[in-house]
Amino acid sequence: MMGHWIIAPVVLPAFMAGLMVTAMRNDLLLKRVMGVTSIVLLNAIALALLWSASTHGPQVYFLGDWPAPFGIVLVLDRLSAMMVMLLAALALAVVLYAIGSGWDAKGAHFHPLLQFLLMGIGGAFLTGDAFNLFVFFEILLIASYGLMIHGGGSERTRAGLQYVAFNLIGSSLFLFALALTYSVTGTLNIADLAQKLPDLPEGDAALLRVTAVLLILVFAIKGALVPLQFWLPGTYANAPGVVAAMFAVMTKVGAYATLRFGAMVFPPDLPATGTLLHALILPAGLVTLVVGAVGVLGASTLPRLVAFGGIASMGTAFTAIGAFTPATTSAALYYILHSTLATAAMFLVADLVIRRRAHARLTETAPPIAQSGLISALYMAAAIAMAGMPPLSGFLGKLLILDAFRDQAPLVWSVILVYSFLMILGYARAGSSLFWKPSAMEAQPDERAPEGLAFTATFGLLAGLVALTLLAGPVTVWLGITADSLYAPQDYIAANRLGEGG
Amino acid sequence: MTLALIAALPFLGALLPGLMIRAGRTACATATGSVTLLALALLALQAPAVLRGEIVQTRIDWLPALGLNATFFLDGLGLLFAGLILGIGLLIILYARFYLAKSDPMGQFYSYLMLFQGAMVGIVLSDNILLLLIFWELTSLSSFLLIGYWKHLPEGRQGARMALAVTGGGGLAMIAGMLILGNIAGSYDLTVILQHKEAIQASDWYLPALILILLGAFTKSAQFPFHFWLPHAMAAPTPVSAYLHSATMVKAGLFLMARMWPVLAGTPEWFWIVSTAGLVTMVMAAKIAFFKDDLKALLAFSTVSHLGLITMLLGFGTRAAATVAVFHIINHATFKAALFMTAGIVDHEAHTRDLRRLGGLRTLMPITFTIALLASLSMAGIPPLNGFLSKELMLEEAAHTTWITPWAMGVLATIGAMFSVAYSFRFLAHGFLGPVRDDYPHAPHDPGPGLWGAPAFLVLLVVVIGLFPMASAAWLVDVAAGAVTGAPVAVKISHWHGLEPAALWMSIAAVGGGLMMLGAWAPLRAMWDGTPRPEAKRIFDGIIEPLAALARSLTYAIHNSSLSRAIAVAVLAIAAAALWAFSGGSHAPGSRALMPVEPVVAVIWAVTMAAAVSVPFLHRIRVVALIFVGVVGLLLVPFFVLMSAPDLALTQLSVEVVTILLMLLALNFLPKTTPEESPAPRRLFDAGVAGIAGIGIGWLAWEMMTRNAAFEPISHFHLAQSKPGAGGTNVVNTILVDFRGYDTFGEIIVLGIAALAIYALSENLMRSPAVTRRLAGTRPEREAGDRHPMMLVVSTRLLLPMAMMVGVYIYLRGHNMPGGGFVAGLVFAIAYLMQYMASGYVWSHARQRYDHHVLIGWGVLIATLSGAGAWAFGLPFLTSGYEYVHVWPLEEFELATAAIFDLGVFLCVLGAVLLALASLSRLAQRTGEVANTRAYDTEAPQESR
Amino acid sequence: MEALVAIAIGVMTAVGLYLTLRLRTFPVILGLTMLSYAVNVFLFSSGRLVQNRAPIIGTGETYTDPLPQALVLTAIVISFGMTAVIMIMAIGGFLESGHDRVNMSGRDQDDGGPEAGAADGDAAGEGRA
Amino acid sequence: MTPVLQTAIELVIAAGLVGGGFFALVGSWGLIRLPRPMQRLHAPTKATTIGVGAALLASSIGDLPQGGTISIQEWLITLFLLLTAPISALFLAKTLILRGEADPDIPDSGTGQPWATLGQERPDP
Amino acid sequence: MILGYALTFMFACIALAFVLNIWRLFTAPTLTDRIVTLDTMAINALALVVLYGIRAGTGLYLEVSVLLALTGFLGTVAYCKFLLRGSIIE
Amino acid sequence: MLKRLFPHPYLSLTLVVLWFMLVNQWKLGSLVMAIILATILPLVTSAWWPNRARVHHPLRLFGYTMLVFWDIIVANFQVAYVILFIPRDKVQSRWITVPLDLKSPEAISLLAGTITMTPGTLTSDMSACGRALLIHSLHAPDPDSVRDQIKSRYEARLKRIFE
Ligand code: NA
Ligand code: NA
Repeated sequence: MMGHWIIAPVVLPAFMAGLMVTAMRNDLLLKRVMGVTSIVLLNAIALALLWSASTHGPQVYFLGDWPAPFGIVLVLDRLSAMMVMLLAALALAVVLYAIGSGWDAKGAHFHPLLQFLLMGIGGAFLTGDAFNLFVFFEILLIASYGLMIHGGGSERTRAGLQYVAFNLIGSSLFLFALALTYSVTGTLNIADLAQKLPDLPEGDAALLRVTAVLLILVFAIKGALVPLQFWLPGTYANAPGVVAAMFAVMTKVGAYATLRFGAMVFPPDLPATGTLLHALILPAGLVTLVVGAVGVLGASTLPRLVAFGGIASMGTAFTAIGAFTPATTSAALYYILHSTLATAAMFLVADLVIRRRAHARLTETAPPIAQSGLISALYMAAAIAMAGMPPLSGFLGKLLILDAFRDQAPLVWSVILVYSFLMILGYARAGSSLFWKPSAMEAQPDERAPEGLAFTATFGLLAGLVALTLLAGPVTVWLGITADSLYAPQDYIAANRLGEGG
Repeated sequence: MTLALIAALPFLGALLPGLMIRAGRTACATATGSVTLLALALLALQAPAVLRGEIVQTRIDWLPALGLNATFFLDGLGLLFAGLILGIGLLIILYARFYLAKSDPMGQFYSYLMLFQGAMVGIVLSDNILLLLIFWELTSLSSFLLIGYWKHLPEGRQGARMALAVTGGGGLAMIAGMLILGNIAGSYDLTVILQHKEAIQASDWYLPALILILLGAFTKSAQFPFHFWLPHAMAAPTPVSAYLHSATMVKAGLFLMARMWPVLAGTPEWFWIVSTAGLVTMVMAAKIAFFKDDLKALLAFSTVSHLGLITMLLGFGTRAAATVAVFHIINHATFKAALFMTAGIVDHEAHTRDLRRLGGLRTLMPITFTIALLASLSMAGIPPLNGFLSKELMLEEAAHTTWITPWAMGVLATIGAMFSVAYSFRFLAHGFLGPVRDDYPHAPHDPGPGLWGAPAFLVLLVVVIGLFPMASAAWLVDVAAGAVTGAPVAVKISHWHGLEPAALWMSIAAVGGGLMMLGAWAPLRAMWDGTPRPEAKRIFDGIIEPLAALARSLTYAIHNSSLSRAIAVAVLAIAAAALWAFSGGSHAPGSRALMPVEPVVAVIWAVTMAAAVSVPFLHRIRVVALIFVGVVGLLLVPFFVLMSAPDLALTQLSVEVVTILLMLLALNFLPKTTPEESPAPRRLFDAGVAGIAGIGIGWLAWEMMTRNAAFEPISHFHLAQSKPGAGGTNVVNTILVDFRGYDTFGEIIVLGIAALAIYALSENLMRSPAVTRRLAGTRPEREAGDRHPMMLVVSTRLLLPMAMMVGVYIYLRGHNMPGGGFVAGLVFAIAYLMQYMASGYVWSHARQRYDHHVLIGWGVLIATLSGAGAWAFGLPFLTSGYEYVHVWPLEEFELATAAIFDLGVFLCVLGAVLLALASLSRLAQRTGEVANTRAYDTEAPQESR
Repeated sequence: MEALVAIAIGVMTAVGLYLTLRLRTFPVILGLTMLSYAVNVFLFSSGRLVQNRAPIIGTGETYTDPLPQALVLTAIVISFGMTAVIMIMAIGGFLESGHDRVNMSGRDQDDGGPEAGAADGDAAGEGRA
Repeated sequence: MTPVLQTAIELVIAAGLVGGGFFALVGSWGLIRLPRPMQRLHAPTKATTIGVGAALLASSIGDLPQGGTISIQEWLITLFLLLTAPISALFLAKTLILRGEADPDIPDSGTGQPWATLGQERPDP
Repeated sequence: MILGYALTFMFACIALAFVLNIWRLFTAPTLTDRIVTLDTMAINALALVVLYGIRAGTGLYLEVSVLLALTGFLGTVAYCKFLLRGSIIE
Repeated sequence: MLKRLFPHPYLSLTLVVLWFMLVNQWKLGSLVMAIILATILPLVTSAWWPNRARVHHPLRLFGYTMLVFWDIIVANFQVAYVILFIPRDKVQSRWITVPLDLKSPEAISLLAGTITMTPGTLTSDMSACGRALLIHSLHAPDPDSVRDQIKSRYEARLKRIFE
């Protein structure tokens, strides 16, 4: 049992960030050391949490020693542990890349903001309270605002403004939904909601349905589900590459929350909501997929291409989530693991390219870039992963999803396969014009610092994909159990020990 | 395990060249070749068992949940193909060593080649269709790299992309088809699927599966109408063409059709689709090949044609035809690879592959000519070479197959054979025969044995199989065809079948016709040139480019970076979804007793609404809009007071004040008015969108307020436990610092982050020259002469400590009465702001002893540590304790650890507000103002210290 | 009373959203502020409307629901932080490009390269509505 | 507490409330009625302040009739109002003067120096 | 009894004052007038809070008034400073 | 030492009183707290109040305050009268320049504040040199008498108290 360690993914980065701001504001080296240390520790903790959640089942941390549902609780279950692990792993790559590439020196406060972002995302994964989820959403969002405009620049700032404005509307929606939740049910604890909602009076059903839809749409905004995806391309394309890579896990927060609520609080067998969320998310997921793929094919700059790749991957994830069955959920989880690492890797590769290239436009040639051979190989690998081509995990994820959707084969399969085709086209076009254009061969590339750490980080992410591919068997077995537990949350609810203090 | 090792070896081998290239080109080629040789040897070790009719299997669990496992099996078909792939692969490695120029990165080439080899071996050895799919797509990817190997050639780039698009796309279709098959059979293992012929052919899903799988096969094997990519792939170095586009990859499609033959073939659908595609491809490609001037293009179309032939044979669905197909696969691989290598030699030596610039090479390159002669004759179907044997068998099968009419198939096959003869002889005649020319781009002569060794070996096979088919090839055909048809085969191959068979006469007609066509080359060529025909690349570009352009315009039209569109769409979508959700559930109106409306409250409500509603109408003068928004915010204060929420009133008020200061600070940098930009219809639309949302939210609020919660709200616990459990009578505060202190913990961190982000951005802004330039222009036209009026300064000296005292008071009483660390922090911040406003930032800040960052940092640290302090007692984070303390002579008072947490809140809030506003003030200093050294402007009575 | 509050929430929501649909940063920010008022009152109302029952133990027999008040407090603080951040972004956008349009021009969105930051956007003043 | 005293206090409270209401109203009415901007400045700074002051007095002694004590927090509020109202008024007047909205014919300061608002910015020595 | 009437009277006065204020806010001839009106409204709001307190018979809301009195003028000064100098903190 | 501990003793005293007004109760604990705060806060803020205001006659300051309170009440009736009963076009507003004899910034500010809060007058500006106040009078048929009254009734008293 993990005891106090459950809250470590929140407290550790908060403490480290506080320390950085207080004592080492003007010392980059010290901040780098602290930042890496913190994230390495976070990885160790996440690993221990993952192990504990796998072997001991859901564990609840009663903040302030108040009983649930009256105080706030953190719940460590397989899903939250997995997401925290994913977060920690990604963070390690990102922080190493940021140091290696010098991104962290391009403005003030990169490291504390990154720590706060980790705190926000980790907290969102771990919390067992709906309103607290909002708070941690806001933490991760505001840290992301800071990171998004890191380094400054006119377009980045303007894109950041759009990002903030749109998300503020999302936050408002979240609060509307939470107010409705509390006013209808009188509680905010997720387990309590899961336990009470089946007994909801029939007359409240319609309001609950609205509540459910509003909540899920909030998560859909975070997850860039069409038609709520407009914020993503500009944001991701204009954010510093290393930050965009970190954002790859932010969209997954939306997917995670959708799953947590859609499967556990508003499961398909809940009389009031029934298949409501299924009917909402699945079609939207499919459309998202297409929008993303079309964007990949149509993007005229590399960052936008990658951003649309991110949208497409969220479309895939939401499609799988939207079915709300254990099988599809298991596939969705595998795909989420894959696409987070893949998208992040792609953003890092894009950053490697863009920082070396005279401009980001794909339609025009540019002088050759330093280390082009290595970078093009990385691009190829990341593109294979993003497009869901073999042999990397993207293909396995796609197969898992296709297989899980055999009942809805004609629609889902054709959309997924057509989207894959468009993705292949898009990535191939972009890759060949980035690395193969004849006029790109004329001049000798600039000499550049080797950035060993940055390449290591990128390789690390790709290695993660390879591991995910090779270990697909045990991983899917583990995910299968995780998915099942979402649809049979007795252990989760029991761990909350509801009503023992009332 | 051996099979897995055979499949894995080339992949492992792909790592070698990169390392070995440092040791030299020969070492690199040797290392690569030895890996292939090793795999070939391992395969040979399995051969006896396979030839005995056994099936060798290997199984490694990979993804059992999906039914995707690393399962391999080796039967006759697999043996044939694996042997071809590895054997010809070995020759290609040898050939490439001498073919590639010094400037070509050879390590990269061999790596790609080995990747491809591994993928191909994987395809033919897979016993799991999902695994097969993985290898299948890998061949597309690795061939993409190989075709684009010469990066500087635009044709290579486009050819690679086209090949990837067509074969990769076909592969995607095949995924669906395979999944269907797997679902029908209940397993993705080939050996299982192959036993479910009846179930599969009876299924409703048979036709879709067939079409999808054939899409994969046809695209890979360049069958009509997907034949167009193959010639463009010829931009690749010749070894690639020889390997991929004659011997292996294009045959993957054939392999697949052969592999699935037992379950898919034998139906009318199969017959019509497959044999028609094959027939059309055969004839059409042969005709095109005849007119191609580029040696490799000629060979490429000839390949397409022969693939069509084999496809057609497989399509017939008879065992005999399938057997012939297998035989022709072997023959074609030998002579076509040899021809490609020959073409490569010519190109390598003469520096051109254009038949119009060649001729007369017979005397200059006798060895090459000999190889080319034998291989071409085989391709033309001239006895006794191996091409003749399989062509005869093919014609025989065609003659006995009814396709539309009994004779059509025979006639068309003969025409195809005729073209085949024609282009084969043209290859010889225009390339090697005729007089020696003096205008070759480079003086040609025979290369060393390194280059001609490989094709020579292949031609040797051509001859040997041709002369002794039963001894040299029949055993292989038997075992492979047996695997295809699922029944034992004992093929009889002979050169002479007597005068009866139709094939003899068809053959003679073909050879005669072919020679006549070559004789009539000039007029035929003129006719060909005069005929308009679709150019594959243009058609492909005509599809892909508009598709990409459409994607681009769609994407940029939809994602036009317009925030207002994003919001409008989101609002409408959310409203629609909510309405839809509501309409699907039963709804009972609320039954809660309503609160009566007081006239005074109604009047003030009306005033608030008037202020709110007016903002859209006068928002273009920004200060005025700010005033009206401020009025609404101000009037919320008495609202919260009226509704029993003193803490909220305090917070709303103090936040409102700080917000207005912030907005004014900001407005200083921004334009003071908003131009009218949206046309009236747009404004009306926006109003509609906003109105819909307003109605929806208002109505939800009504529904919410008029009903009671379905279950007892959890706050009953907070009310009951506030005093005894958390030691405070202000329940809102105990919730904030205790019951839900974790929320507050997060909330102050949000504020802290906000300040850090603001600081970071303002730092960046101050570094930008453009910003500095614009800042200088933000000063108003008319300015008051004094910046720091004395009266304000003096009043502030009194008000500052007073306000701080109020802040302390609010902090201290917060646990029991309205107030708390947050409001206290804001009051302190307001006090400081007052000081800044009075005497200016520079003067005031110079007298401050600490940085705002430190306040934030300490706030976060104190809050964190006070929460973590509970760990020392083994209690969870943020567990608080309180104690009533009695110190004589004072009254009893309470000490609560929650107060320490609240101190963290206080510091964080104070630091955050100050840092945020200080960042803005620092920007303002860049407008060119001079820092003041005195507290106020007025001249006369000043003090100093 | 409930009706008045509900209408007020609706009106503030509508006004806020209308302003966020404008094309310049400042009205958008004002709109977000107005929207946050609506949100706060809405969240507050989830505890229902109760007069003279401030949740201070010892000041009466029954109390209004304190939980939504605490939640609103948190929400107010958070939205203040957010407003501050978006404000500085608006300033940054204006100072860097010379205009305070919310939307990006077509040219803007095509530049992701390192030089994009230094671009001067005064010229990019097409009248996009 | 005697009933008479009680009634007297109640009367004082009532007077405070009535007076407070009256002055608050007059202040706001003056804002509308007075024709010139400078004149309108006078209305709130005085009338409204005293109106609130009266209400605060009522509140301060409001508990007395029920046997409570005098609350002095209200005095603090009054004090703050009195301290801050002149500053508001000064700044409002300065704004009117600078923007040319004040009454014209502003006299000379008689010191050889202009009024601070209309003068040139003076760098610190 | 009499207190009740007096209270009602003052409530009515404040409500009316708010109506006059909003009217002035709409029709103000100068920007400065709007600021004056906002200042007045802050003080009227203070009065309203005090009245609610008197009516509810509680001192719980007085801190709100303290804060209003202490900070209300700051808004007015800030608006004026904005018009006078552009930058409110310089 | 004491001077350093209490840079502004009158401010400290005011703060003690203020604290009692805030806590609204008479307890020993409150006094302790009041003294602590009255010590700390002036110290914390002393950097922004570098000089020491000298008050020669604290009792007279109290008397002055009472006088002003009374004047404020009277002023309100006068202003109310003007607003309600004098026809709009008959209101005779005037600018008045008041030359200052006071030197202390605290005293000048107090005078300016007094003027604003009392009969129909409003401090509108100060000369750049700080030696004259610009007063606006709401209804002053005789502006000179207003100036004289300000100088005699308020400035003279303040001069005695502060200088
Ligand atoms: Na506690
Ligand atoms: Na006066």
